Amino acid sequence: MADLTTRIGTLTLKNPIMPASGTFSEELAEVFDLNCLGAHVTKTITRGKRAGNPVPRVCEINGAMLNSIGIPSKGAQWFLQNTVPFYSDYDAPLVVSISANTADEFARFAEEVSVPGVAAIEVNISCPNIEDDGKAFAMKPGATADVIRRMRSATDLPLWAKLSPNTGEVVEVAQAAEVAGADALVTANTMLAMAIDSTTGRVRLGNVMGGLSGPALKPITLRMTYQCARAVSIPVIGCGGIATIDDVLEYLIAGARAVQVGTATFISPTTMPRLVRELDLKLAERGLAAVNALIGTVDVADEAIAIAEYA
Amino acid sequence: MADLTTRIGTLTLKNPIMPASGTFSEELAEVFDLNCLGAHVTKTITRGKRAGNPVPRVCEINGAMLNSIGIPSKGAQWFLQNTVPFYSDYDAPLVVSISANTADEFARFAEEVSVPGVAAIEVNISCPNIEDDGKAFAMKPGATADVIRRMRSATDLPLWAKLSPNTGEVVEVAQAAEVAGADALVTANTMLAMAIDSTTGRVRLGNVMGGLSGPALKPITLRMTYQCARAVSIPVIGCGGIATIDDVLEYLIAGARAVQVGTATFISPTTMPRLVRELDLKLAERGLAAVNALIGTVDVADEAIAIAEYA
Amino acid sequence: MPASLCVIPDSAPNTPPGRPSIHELECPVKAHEWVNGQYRLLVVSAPRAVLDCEPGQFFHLLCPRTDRFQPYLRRPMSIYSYDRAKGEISFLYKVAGEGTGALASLETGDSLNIVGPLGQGFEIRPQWRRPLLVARGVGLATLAPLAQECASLGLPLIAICSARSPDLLMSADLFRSFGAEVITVTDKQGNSDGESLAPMVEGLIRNRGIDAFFTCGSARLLRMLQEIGARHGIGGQVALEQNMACGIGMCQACVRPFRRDDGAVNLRVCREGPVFDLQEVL
Amino acid sequence: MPASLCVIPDSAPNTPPGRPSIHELECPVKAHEWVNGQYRLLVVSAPRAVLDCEPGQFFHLLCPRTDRFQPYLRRPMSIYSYDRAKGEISFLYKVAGEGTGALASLETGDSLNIVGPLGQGFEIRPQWRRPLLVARGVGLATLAPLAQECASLGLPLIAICSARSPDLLMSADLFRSFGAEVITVTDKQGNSDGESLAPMVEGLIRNRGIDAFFTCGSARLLRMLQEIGARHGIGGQVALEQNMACGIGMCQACVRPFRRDDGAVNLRVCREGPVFDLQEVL
Ligand SMILES: Cc1cc2nc3c(=O)[nH]c(=O)nc-3n(C[C@H](O)[C@H](O)[C@H](O)COP(=O)(O)OP(=O)(O)OC[C@H]3O[C@@H](n4cnc5c(N)ncnc54)[C@H](O)[C@@H]3O)c2cc1C
Ligand SMILES: Cc1cc2nc3c(=O)[nH]c(=O)nc-3n(C[C@H](O)[C@H](O)[C@H](O)COP(=O)(O)OP(=O)(O)OC[C@H]3O[C@@H](n4cnc5c(N)ncnc54)[C@H](O)[C@@H]3O)c2cc1C
Ligand SMILES: Cc1cc2nc3c(=O)[nH]c(=O)nc-3n(C[C@H](O)[C@H](O)[C@H](O)COP(=O)(O)O)c2cc1C
Ligand SMILES: Cc1cc2nc3c(=O)[nH]c(=O)nc-3n(C[C@H](O)[C@H](O)[C@H](O)COP(=O)(O)O)c2cc1C
Ligand code: FES
Ligand code: FES
Repeated sequence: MADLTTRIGTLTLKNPIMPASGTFSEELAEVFDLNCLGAHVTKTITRGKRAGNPVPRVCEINGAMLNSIGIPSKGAQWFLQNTVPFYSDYDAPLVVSISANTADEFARFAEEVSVPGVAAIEVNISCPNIEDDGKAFAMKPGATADVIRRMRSATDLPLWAKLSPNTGEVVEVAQAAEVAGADALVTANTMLAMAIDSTTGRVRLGNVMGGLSGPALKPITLRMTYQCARAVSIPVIGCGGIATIDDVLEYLIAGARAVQVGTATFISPTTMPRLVRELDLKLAERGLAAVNALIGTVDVADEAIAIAEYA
Repeated sequence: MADLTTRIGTLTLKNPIMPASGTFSEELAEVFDLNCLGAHVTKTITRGKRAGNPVPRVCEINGAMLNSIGIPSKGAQWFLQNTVPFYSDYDAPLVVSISANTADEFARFAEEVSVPGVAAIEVNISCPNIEDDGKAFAMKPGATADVIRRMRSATDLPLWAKLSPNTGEVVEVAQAAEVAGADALVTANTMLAMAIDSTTGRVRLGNVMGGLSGPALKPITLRMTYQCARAVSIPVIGCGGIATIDDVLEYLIAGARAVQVGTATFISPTTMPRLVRELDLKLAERGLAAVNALIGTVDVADEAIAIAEYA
Repeated sequence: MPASLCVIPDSAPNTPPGRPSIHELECPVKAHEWVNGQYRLLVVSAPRAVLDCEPGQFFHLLCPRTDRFQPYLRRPMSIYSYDRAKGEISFLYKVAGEGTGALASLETGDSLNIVGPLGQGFEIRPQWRRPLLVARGVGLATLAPLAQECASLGLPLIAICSARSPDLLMSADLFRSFGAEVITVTDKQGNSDGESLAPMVEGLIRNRGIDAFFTCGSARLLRMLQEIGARHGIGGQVALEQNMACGIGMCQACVRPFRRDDGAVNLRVCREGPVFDLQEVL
Repeated sequence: MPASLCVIPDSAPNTPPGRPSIHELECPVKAHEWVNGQYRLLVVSAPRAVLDCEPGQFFHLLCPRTDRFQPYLRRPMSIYSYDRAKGEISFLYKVAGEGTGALASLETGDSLNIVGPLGQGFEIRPQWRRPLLVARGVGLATLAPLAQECASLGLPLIAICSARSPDLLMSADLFRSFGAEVITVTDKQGNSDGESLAPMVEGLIRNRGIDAFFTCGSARLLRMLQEIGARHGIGGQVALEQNMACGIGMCQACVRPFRRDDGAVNLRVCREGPVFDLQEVL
């Protein structure tokens, strides 16, 4: 058994596999023992109750998924009274993903969810559904820094900033989050996209636009993970299109210290425990004693760019 | 036979199907008669000679393609002496895609290629390979406006600004291009992405990062097309992942006045003539007399967002 | 949809950690046949664990990818029948699009990945002694195991089976084999519309003492039964459909609005459903 | 790669508009068999138009998508043999990854979409009277039709066939059937390395008057033949490989650097190649 532990700031995870926000909930405990995961990440919650977006909320397109679920939320009270107790039966750390409309609200909400049983806060500044035309805090370094800075002074819990692939300033946003006090980055949320039914002419999501996830997203978020891991010194958690053990390895090699599995859990609810098992096997196969030995080992040296050998 | 003509500013195209820059060249004349196309769009050229990027220049990933070809170019002279005469045998208008390092160079180069036989200039301000970390003029409204404005005063030819999906300011960039004098927009170029070989740990492109194209790009660029078509009054030309007639219809419905076919031509070199044929059939099938009747007809009304019927 | 709708009801999952009740399994295909020009019957071998299921529940099927069809998400399919002795479960499905098109390519001996059983099945309340089943199209598949359940409970059963045309009335015979009295109506014969059916249902209430409705497959029939039920104080249940992603309750894709004491509430068809109280459907 | 490399040579396409010479076609699979544990022989029916091809040219194959393999780009494959009388063309390929894995699922009667013929084939210059073919691995497929061509030109032919192990020497018999004298070497037998082969080639030059080299399949053998050829003033050709996208010359994916009068130049393997002058390869 290889050493699968990975450190995300002050937290040590027993393995680098965890769910992505919005693709995981208590119900998955009916499929497998949730204790096998490196961490538990909740669906993004807001302070008050929210209904979410109109249906249809999902569609599939070319081997990928679009969603415009929005952030339906049962609010802070429900979270504190039901979600926290539920996950306290497990030793995997609980990460609560939160969203708010202003930096101030983010800070106040962070304070409210900083309770025993919550190990870290994932700051969803990247949900493309919540604001007009996909604009979110994570689009701009300034807005990102603002949110993180205020939250930093409102809670002692580790803050994970969830970035967006929709910005043209990934590296600047990542650095702004680091400077403002984020303990880790998650790269990344969904990419703003759209689908139309060519027969009816109708948009295929109730909210018109929605977020692209699944394998089609991987080349984009893997690139972001690589860019961010080079640009900051806080841990980066890779997310986007992870379904196979090769995907996990690629993110680790690109520099991620852990990964989040999203849509793949919809396709196969047993994906995460399978990945934990396969990661162990792969490390053994390669004679590596620890997952750490893989992280950030990407080879961009001249060998890679030489003329392809053809022997 | 339906009326397939479409107007892009002062140009009337005999049909809305044309190639995307970099996925088309004289050699395709050996597969089919290039006269069947709405326009001919060249690979981006630079003024001087350029070698392009190291190999491997392409790889495939999850049903999509990554490329880091770069802009290998035989320079302005070769274009004027060989490319222009070659295409002058055809009546489809020739669109030359150009790139340069500064707004000034763009303007001077535009002047140089404004010769008889060239019908329009596509301004490639969006190639993610040419500059560091995918930064390009089309990332920012200001830089975009600057390039287009200077070119506008250097040539009378129609200017098509090719936008990038890598910016978080799509709409602002589109509007800046319009205000600065662009005659049309092309949405869009490739998305910056990356692939790693999980076995060797090597990057799979010589240039480390490259552009994502093919079906996986469609939901993103279709969204951009929709956003831009609503935000500007100049024509928008859709581009990204088009391979089937349904793809063409979706872009037209989203508001595109024409479309460009890129990677699909690699998968099936006869894609474009097939799409022209099928477009005619589809219009007939729907009792539409002209392609114009489809453009911008996207239905985002309440019917689409009502509860899904289940009868 | 009003923003005041609370998204999911305040219910926690009902299985304690450590006792998985939802399974992801590879199941060999035992048989796969065309029932008519549109519907296919798919029978797979399944272990006992997933056969602890109920009429009205469903499985989430991973359709294969073929050269022609490239489905991505799973497809929900009602249990058409299950047989614990034979260790098999079957689905009756309409070949509709990408996913079911791909499903149709499965051959005996191929493997099908299924997740389930999922959702809440039908509940035949003790006071319901004379149920009427009203099924249309795909609903004929969903209500089939309920007919069997009624039979095993010794309840006299009347089923109205509706379809576009007579050849699409595929499970009418199955209903009959469970002792149901079957009334078939079709668009082709012109007797499947509300105006024809409402008097028929009223008649059955009057003459045959119908005291519960179970329906699936038509919004139109649902509205009609809601209306008649409300007037006569007759309760019942309906199996609903909605586009799904996870099928397990995680993603909130499959919500629909329902009437509850405190107003409207969004419920997940995959989790709180697919079977709901007839009158709660908005 | 130095930035001064000019990307593509100043050559215009050589077919006038209106006379397509590259075809995209659906071809029925006539036969598809394992030749050994790694290689398969795929025979398809093809119309006369595409049979106007030459040894060394290739086709670009659209591999089917299966539940397991989802290739996207086409895969280049040398012509292994073509028969105008029978109207067929065949490919000998190694099952390597995604694309060839998917290709291997084709069954007789299935359809394969091919694009071609593509690229420049071998040219047997008049002064080349005693050619030596040196093939390794996949190169055995590429050189097979050249052996046939030599036979039809009445040229005496010697072929060195190299492979990892004896069972992978699949086209040695085919070479023999064209009258070639075949020398087989394998890694397993320990006689396939440069140190063993160089003296052998030198001997063949001395004793058998070899005056041209044709090679494919190994960078190591290419370097050896370049060196020996340069020393003895012996010319020749090599068929190269490179990752491709379009296969037609449009995308510039498949470039490699070559020595030309004015320095180094990037040439497209799919267009100016895949067959190149032995000494021009950098
Ligand atoms: C709980 C439940 C039970 C069902 N039981 C059956 C059954 O026993 N027999 C049967 O024939 N059909 C049944 N359906 C409907 C079946 O799921 C759809 O026909 C099927 O998903 C269509 O997939 P497709 O890819 O072939 O069609 P497409 O139209 O290509 O599907 C596109 C997308 O829409 C979704 N979708 C399309 N129609 C429906 C629908 N009616 N409900 C939910 N999602 C839909 C698909 O899942 C897919 O994600 C059931 C649906 C639900 C929700
Ligand atoms: C002109 C030419 C002729 C060829 N003729 C033959 C032949 O007759 N028989 C044979 O077995 N093989 C031949 N090859 C090699 C063959 O194309 C590759 O083995 C095949 O593309 C591998 O695809 P894959 O998906 O199975 O492997 P993967 O490794 O999964 O391929 C991944 C990607 O790399 C590309 N690739 C991998 N290996 C090569 C290679 N050697 N050359 C070019 N691209 C490659 C693939 O096309 C694909 O895009 C030829 C290659 C070229 C360029
Ligand atoms: C249905 C759905 C709901 C999601 N909800 C949230 C959310 O509430 N908060 C969030 O930060 N990300 C949310 N995401 C994004 C995922 O956490 C993840 O970043 C994204 O899906 C990419 O990963 P994947 O390709 O593995 O799914 C959601 C994704 C999906 C598909
Ligand atoms: C191999 C390759 C080369 C390209 N070269 C250029 C280029 O030179 N200039 C440009 O503006 N776009 C270039 N593009 C982008 C395409 O024009 C197009 O915008 C993109 O591929 C999306 O369309 P598609 O999905 O249909 O390929 C290139 C794309 C590919 C795949
Ligand atoms: S389908 Fe995911 S909650 Fe119902
Ligand atoms: S593969 Fe496109 S130019 Fe050779």
